[in-house]
Amino acid sequence: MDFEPKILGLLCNWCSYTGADLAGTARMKYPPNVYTVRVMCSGRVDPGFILDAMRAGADGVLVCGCHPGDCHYVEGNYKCLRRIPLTKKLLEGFGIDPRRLRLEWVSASEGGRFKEVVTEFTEQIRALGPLKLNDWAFAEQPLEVHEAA
Amino acid sequence: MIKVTIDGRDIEVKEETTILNAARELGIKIPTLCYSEFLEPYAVCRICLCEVVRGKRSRLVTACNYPLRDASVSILTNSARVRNLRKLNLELLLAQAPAAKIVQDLAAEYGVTKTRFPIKNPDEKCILCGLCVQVCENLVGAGAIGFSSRGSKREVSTPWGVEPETCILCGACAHFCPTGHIVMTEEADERILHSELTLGPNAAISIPFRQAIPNVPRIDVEHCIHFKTGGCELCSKVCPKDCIDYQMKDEIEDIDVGAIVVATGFQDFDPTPLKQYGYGKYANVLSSIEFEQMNNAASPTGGAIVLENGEEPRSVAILHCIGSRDENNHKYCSRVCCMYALKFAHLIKEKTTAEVYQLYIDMRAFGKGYEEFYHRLLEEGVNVIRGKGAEIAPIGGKFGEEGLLVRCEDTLISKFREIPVDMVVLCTALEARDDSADLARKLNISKGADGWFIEAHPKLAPVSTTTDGVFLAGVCQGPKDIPDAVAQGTAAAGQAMKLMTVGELFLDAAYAAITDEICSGCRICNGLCPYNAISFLEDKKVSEVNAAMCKACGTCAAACPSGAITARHFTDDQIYAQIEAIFA
Amino acid sequence: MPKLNLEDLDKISEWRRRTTMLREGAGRAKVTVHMGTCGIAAGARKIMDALLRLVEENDVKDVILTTSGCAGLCSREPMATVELVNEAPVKYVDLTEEKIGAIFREHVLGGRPVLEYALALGSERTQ
Amino acid sequence: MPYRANMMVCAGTGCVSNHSLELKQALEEEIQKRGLTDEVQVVPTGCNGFCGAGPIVVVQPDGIFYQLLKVKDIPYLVEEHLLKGRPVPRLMYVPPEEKTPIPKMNDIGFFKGQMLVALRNRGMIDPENIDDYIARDGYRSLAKVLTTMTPDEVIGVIKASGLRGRGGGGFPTGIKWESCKKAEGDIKYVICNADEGDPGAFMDRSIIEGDPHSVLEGMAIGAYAIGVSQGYIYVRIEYPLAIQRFRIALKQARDYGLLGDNIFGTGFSFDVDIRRGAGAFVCGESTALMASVEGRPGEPRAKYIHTVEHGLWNRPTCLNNVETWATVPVIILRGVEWFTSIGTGDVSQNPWGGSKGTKVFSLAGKINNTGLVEVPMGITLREMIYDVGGGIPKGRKFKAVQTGGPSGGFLPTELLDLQVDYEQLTEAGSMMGSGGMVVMDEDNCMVDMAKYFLTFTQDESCGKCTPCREGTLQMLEILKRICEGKGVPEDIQLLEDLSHFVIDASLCALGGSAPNPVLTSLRYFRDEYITHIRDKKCPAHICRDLNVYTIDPELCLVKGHGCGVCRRQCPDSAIVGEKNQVHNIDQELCKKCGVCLDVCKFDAVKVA
Repeated sequence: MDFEPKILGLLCNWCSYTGADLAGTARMKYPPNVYTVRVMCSGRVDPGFILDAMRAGADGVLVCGCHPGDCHYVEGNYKCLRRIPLTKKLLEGFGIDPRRLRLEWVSASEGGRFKEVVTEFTEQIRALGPLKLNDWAFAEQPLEVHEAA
Repeated sequence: MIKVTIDGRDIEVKEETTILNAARELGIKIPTLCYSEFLEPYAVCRICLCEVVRGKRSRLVTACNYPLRDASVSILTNSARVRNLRKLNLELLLAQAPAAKIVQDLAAEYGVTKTRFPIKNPDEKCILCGLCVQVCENLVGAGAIGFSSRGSKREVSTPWGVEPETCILCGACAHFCPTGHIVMTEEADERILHSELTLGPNAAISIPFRQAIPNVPRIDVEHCIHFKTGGCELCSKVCPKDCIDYQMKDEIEDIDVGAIVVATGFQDFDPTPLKQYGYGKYANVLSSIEFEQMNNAASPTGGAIVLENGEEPRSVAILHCIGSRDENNHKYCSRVCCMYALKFAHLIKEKTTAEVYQLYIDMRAFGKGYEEFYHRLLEEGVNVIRGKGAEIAPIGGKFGEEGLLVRCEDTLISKFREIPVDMVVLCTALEARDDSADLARKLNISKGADGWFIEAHPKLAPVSTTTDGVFLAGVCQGPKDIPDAVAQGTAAAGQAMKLMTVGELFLDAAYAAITDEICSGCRICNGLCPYNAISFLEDKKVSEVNAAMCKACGTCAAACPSGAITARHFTDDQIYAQIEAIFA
Repeated sequence: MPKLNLEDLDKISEWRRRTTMLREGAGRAKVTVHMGTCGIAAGARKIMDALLRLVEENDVKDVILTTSGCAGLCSREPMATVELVNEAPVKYVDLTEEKIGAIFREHVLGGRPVLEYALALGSERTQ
Repeated sequence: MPYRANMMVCAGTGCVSNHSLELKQALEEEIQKRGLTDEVQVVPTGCNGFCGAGPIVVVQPDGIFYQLLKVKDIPYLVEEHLLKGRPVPRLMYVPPEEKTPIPKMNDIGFFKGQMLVALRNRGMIDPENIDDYIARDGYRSLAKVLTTMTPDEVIGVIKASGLRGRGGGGFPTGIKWESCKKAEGDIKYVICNADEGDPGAFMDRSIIEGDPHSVLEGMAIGAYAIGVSQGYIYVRIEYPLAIQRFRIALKQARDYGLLGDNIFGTGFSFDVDIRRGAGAFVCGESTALMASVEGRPGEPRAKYIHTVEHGLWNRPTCLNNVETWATVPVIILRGVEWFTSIGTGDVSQNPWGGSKGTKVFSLAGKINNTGLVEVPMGITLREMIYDVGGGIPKGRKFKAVQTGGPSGGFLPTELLDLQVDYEQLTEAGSMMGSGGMVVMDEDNCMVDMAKYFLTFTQDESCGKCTPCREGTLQMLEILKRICEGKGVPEDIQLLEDLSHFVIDASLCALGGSAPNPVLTSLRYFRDEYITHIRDKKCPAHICRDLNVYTIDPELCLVKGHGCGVCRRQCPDSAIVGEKNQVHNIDQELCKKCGVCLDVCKFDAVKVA
């Protein structure tokens, strides 16, 4: 059967969550692979969430926040902007393809944009194939070789 | 005080009062030509000469500037000797300035009708009284005109007779000139420029327009002479309550408030970029706001609808949706144009006999009584054409006469039409103000792609914003007409009152908290909080969150290395539980 | 020049007294050296120089030295007339520098005519 | 080596323009050539006053006066006079209608009648050498005032002396100083009015050129009396030599500490600055002068508030004429009794009661001895004109004399025995004025003279007030019409009305006195106006348009044989006639230029 990736979506309550809601109320079609969790602000996203999700079986994690300058808490998205690249470096350390983690800015009125991001990210994860972190015996498994991003 | 007698009547006056003023108190009128109460007496026309008799010696002095100092002096303002002097003086003046009406009148008063002296220039009016030079030099302070050459060749002129740069066209010289020798000529053309109609007088000090709040005059610093030359101050001289203070400046005040209602409104769309409509290029193409101003009773045209050459239009075309419902400009519908366009049609029908053409896409008469108004207009003979105005072109080419050609497609009869009209009114779109982006950032509210501010929730909280205490009212939240704007205004006020009447602020349940035992005092979270809600307790060497200021964004919780901060309603465990559930 | 005080004023006026007296034509005595053509030939110039030196040496302010034409007695040249104020002029003849020195001291300064050198008393009168 | 003789070369403007400086150079060269440089000094002096006889050299101590010298006379003069001691009669002054020259300066009538007070150092000192001035008691009165007298005592002396303004107004100087001293204000000014706008007046000029220190000393004394530390002298730009001499005098006075701070160590400081007038006659009037000094256009203002209270920059200011200031030191030095012994009237009770001291007049017009004359007040016009002035040239008959410059009036022959002082001149309709005195003889036309003076004042009117600007203009138009033969009888009454109107209504003294020439000429020479208007004739043949030129046929034919000289010379070819025929003049074409009268050798041309 075709591989259906499971993606965790961490959406900030004021912009991306509202944007996603708009996409829904506007009846936009997009793949259901992203399971969303609402946080008050993209700054709330703790790298731990991302790692735990992958351990729990997520094939990809999508973090969305307000456009810089629009954040309801003024600077939350800037903190997220700093943490995500660090987390990507961490994933690399574990041998996980950093492209499985993606940060996007989606404002409250950009329903359409949310739809495109989710569609595109799903295809990208599908191409990368399942992560199946639990099957790894960490010691023996060779590090996953990944082409240039 | 000293006692003097004037023409036999006694009077007591202050020292140094001039004879002219003393006589005026007695109601005795002494003729003057070169005197003005606003200026230092120049005493050159000598028409106010009177006899001052002390004992048997009599002396002739000018009443306008002779200071009365010693008492027991009798003054004759109309003795035979004085009258003869004035007669000869006037005869000389008639020869010098035959066309000066004030001299002719005064001369007639003294029975002098013609002059025995040769007249140099029959239409000369200037009597060289120097009032204009003095007012320009001392009162206005510009010093643009003065006396040149000497003796009988003396004349008032600008330096070297060329146009002076210091002249500020205040017209004071023309105002003070007693003989009308100096007149202000209006060189501007007679056309009525619709784009420059203003609702109030454009004097340096005026009430901007009738309904201005506060309804008091204010000084236009650009045009007021005082701010240019330090002179004039005529307005403070005539103000009975002496309330003019030239030192007043705009002040910025910081006021602490509990709530903010944002009602910053809109600006109208500038149709100039839409070259096809010829706004700013052809005469008589007006924007809706210009047409509105022209109709106002306080406008220079007094409310009359006139073309640029001042005549009444015979036909007017009103084009809807200029800049609205337009892919290249604003996709949204500005909601109010249809109804005010119909109002315009009604005004034109009422005030003039012109034909009216409404070019619309959809007639959105959505409000209570709006549809009935629309039908009434149809009965009044308004021609409605379903088709957006495509282009305006000058008639000149075709019918050789003035006027404009409106090209459009009448989709109901699917025909392409060209309608010759005298005037075109463009119903321009409502758009967000240029500075709304800055305001949004300042107030921490968000702005949609269409530029209007975003309400907390379109249905559940239309007047409040995502920031507590900041509310929205009026068009700044989206195009709406006056009834809706008033309703929203009242709602926003209600919301604000709610905060104030309760007196306490209900904190959201969600805010962060630090457990002292786990906190290692690393102070990473201190600088993190955008609201400075986290402070460090020196004594206990731990950080602490001020619940009232915390907005519960959770950024600090994510950053705390030891997990000492729990974001109450979004604790880590809750989120982990959701993740586990998703991937279980 | 330093600032003047009162004494300086008098000093200057005293020092210039000589020039102004000369200009006003006033003076206690007047010595006229006759310098006609023959007079000059006979050495009147030397007499005049001598007189000028004498005036300077004695710092005399009120004596007027002047010249005049030939007095007519060519044989007794060089000649000079000394005329004190309101006194008859005395004409001296065959003058030499020594003689004029004596005359100057005796007559001009002392007021006593030196008769042995004199030709005559009271010849023509000049104001 | 002391000098035995001084050649006093006159270096006043009059003589300088007659090349007296070249004369001085020639003298110095000749004296050098003759080896007399140690014996004879050449000294440039101020104006001697006898400008008619310039250039002048006076040989001192002999007091011999040489006149009308030319550079070519110098070698002969030096050899004869200096070397041989023989004065040169050929170069001496010869009184008119006489033959014998007068060698001594003091014997010449022009100088004999004079009494020098303001001009005391005239011809005696080198104006550019302060020592000369000091030698003749210069700055002695300043010293006396500063060290022995209080300001009030000084004012007391000036008041008692009866000195009155020499500028023309004749206001008692003592009272002016006193009221200026009393006026409040800690900064006050004294001004010397050297504008001297009157045409034909040059006494102020020769005082400044000849004896600048006398003015400075006078101003210093006045400043001490009133309590002033800053003075100005307002000299007209047309007197460059006077300005230059005054600058030199200022520098020397400052160097000697006679001007500037702490004079004579008495703590009194006073200095003077020069301001140059730009050539407007109206700036001679005090308030106009002060406006000009302040840099504003020279326009007078009403004098209801006197300048002694609010003058220059609205501060108390005492303005006096050059001659007034120059007279002050002499009064201080020689005392009140001496000064009141000169002149007329009695000033012990009332300072207006008389005219004391001397006055400098500039004698010009139809007079033999043209020049500057300082005479005691009270001298009669006859003595002035005939004794001092040397009578009328070419034996013409005296007709009138005009005193007080353009604002003065004409005095006819009947008033020749009038004493010259403030009261009597004003009573006669004229005024003292600056001291200009223009003598007219039978060849002058009074209407033309009135027109001449009115043209001046009309042109010089500042034009500020209507009566003076328009009044004088219309009066001039009327006089022009009369002189063109278009006068009408009513003109005389209109002229009189206008004159009284301009005098009464004008703002300042210029307008207040401009009509005087017209009024006095109407008063004393009304008949000439009538002949001009009724008979269209000008007795003195001055008014060209009224002259009618005719040719006496008999003279032209018999004597001249119709020579035709006049026909050829006539610029408008208005004379017709052939050789050996009587010529006559076409009255239509004749422009009445008078050339024919001049060229006809046979006096055939007659003017009526």
